[in-house]
Amino acid sequence: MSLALDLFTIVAVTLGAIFFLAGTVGLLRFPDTLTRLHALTKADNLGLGLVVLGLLPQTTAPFGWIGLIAVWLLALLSGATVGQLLAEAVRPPEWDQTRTPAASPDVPPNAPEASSHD
Amino acid sequence: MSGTTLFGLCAAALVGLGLYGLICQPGALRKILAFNLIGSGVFLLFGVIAQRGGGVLALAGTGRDGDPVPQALVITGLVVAFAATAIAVTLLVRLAETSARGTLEGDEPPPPAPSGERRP
Amino acid sequence: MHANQLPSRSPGRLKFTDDGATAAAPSALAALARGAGFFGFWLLLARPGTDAPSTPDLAADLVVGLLAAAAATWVSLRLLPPARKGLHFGALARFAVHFIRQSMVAGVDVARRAFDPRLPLNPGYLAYPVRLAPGTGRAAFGAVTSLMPGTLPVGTAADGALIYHCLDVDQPVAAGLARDEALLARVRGNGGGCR
Amino acid sequence: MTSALVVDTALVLLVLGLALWITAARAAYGAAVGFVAYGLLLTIVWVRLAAVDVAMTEAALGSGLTGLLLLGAAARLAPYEAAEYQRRPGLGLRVLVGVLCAALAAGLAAVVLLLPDPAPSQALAVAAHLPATGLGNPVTGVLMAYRAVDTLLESVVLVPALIGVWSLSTEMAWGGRPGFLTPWRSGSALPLLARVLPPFGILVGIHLVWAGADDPGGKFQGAAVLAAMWILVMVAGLREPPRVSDRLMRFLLVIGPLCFIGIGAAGIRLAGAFLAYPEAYAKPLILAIEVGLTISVTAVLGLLLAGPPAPEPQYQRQSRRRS
Repeated sequence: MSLALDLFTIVAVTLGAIFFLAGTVGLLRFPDTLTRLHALTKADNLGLGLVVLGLLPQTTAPFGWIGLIAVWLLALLSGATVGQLLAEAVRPPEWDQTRTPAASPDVPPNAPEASSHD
Repeated sequence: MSGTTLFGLCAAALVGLGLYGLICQPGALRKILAFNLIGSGVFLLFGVIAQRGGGVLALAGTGRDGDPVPQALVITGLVVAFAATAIAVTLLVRLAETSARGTLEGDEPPPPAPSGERRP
Repeated sequence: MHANQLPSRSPGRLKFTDDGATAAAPSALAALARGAGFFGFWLLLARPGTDAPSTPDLAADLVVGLLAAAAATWVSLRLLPPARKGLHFGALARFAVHFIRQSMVAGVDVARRAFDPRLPLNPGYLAYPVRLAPGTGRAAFGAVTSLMPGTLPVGTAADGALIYHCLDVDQPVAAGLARDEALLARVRGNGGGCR
Repeated sequence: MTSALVVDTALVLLVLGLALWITAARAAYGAAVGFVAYGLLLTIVWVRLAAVDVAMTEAALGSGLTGLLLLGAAARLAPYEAAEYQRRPGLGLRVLVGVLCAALAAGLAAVVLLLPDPAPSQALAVAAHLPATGLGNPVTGVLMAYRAVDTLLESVVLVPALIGVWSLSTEMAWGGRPGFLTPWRSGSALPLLARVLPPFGILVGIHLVWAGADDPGGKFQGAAVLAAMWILVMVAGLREPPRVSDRLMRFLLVIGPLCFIGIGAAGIRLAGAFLAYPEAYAKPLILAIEVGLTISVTAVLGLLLAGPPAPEPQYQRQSRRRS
């Protein structure tokens, strides 16, 4: 049982590290700041989530579990905030002046009612 | 060579590097940054000495490592360094607002005042 | 220019700037729930009893924890007044499942594009006329969607629509956003997504 | 070469690389960003040096608050920066200064290498007297008992520092609100963080102060975390900084030093010396001072970052322009 849990930890943490690597590769390869922010926020979210998931069997329930999950949630919140702040800082300024541009969404505004089921 | 000695050499290099920046960088904000580099190098030297001094404790068998006296001095030093940096930065911002320049040299007429807009 | 205005500079007492939750008086129930949660977080940090064997130490730990939780609750109630309608926990659970699943999709999607030697990106912008009222709900929507596959909010247009930067504009981005919005609106106790 | 030494070498190379970047970067803004990363790396160095208390202070104050201060200043001073770069000293002078600074660094390195081997230390003396204070963390013991005069003067000197910052305001701005922390121009992302995070920050800060008696942590670390939460709320535009003429805030600014001086003076009568604690009450008295100092240091750190009072009309004009 403990061997299986250790194996689970190794697999999950390795997978998480791979996603961190993917985020870094995206940071280096993607063409501009906004696409790089995509790479960092998404890949790091999943990477940290997998590392936390992998570490869960190694800590004592319930304090250790809640603590690890709290770390993940706080990192998510700050990552999402900082990502948006950076995006707002580098966005093209013409968005502030124009009204909704022609590239309107392909669903009507009342779509939330239409597609409310998961 | 032990890791502690390595950090000591790093601290020496930081002091040298910071001093170079303090002398050669023309911008006053860069001088403040360089001064903080010197400070961190000196703090690190204290840390190295604290780590070496902790050897006595390990010999006496108390288990803790690190001499708390230099460590406590570094903590007070960090707080005072922050306060000094805050004063220096405020002085500099006021200088820039009133004389429209960011250096301490005053021997030429100030350039036309740019708009005081912050960078987003 | 932005939907959210900066705080009013009234000289007297400071006021909240959250346009959504101004009138909601902090109900005692919400305060108790939050206080219990913060006290739990304190227990998580302090782990009283693990290295303080004597009873007076443990009691002092708990008293300080209660005081800290009270301070945190007070600040929390002032910064984030409880919504008039409570959260729907069933909807919250469904939203959590959706969020975790989409987080995985988002991470795999980005990793696939980053590792692909051809670098398949088709970035572009999209304006999404968000129906959640400005304030905490819309901010939460922005935060959540910044972690969803292929979307990153970059600001608010003049007419209040959220502007998204998309990794691949050929994906059904707006449909995904609409689904996120509907789920989030249910968590906040609104069936249709409007306040 | 052990694996620990490999890690330490990599760490030192990273630190030196960032220090080079801070010195050589063309724009001050980039250098300030580098300084934040540099502070975080130094935090790891402090952990490697078995100084967890210092590591926490470095992360919160040295990297976080100082970084915020420098980033804000770099953004404000950016318009003046282009002309500065032309005023660098000539190549010959730079080489000369470089050689002299390298000589200084080499001298310090020699000092490090030639340090006496059974290092002189007062660690044993601290360990012997720590039980008398009732504390478990020797660093807190040194700060509050062994070298309490240092700590007292340090907490007192923060107040003149703040007065120094305030005194840089203009005559007509006096009594107004500090003007450095103008709210971020957008309204969406930052306020959410500033509404959700502070309660957790308060719990962490109070925990650091409370646990600092026996474990790594203490009033300066805790106060830095609390001040960071306050600053976050101010930067997000949820609260304005208080007016510098606010009497309650002024009282909070000095309550810590007053507490310290009062209890220290009582020590003359009760324990025979200034800043000496009667043995039976050492721990509760130290805790009372810590609480007072935490409040004062939090207020001072937050207000140092908030800057001198700005004239009110200008503040309003700016906020209207940015909204």
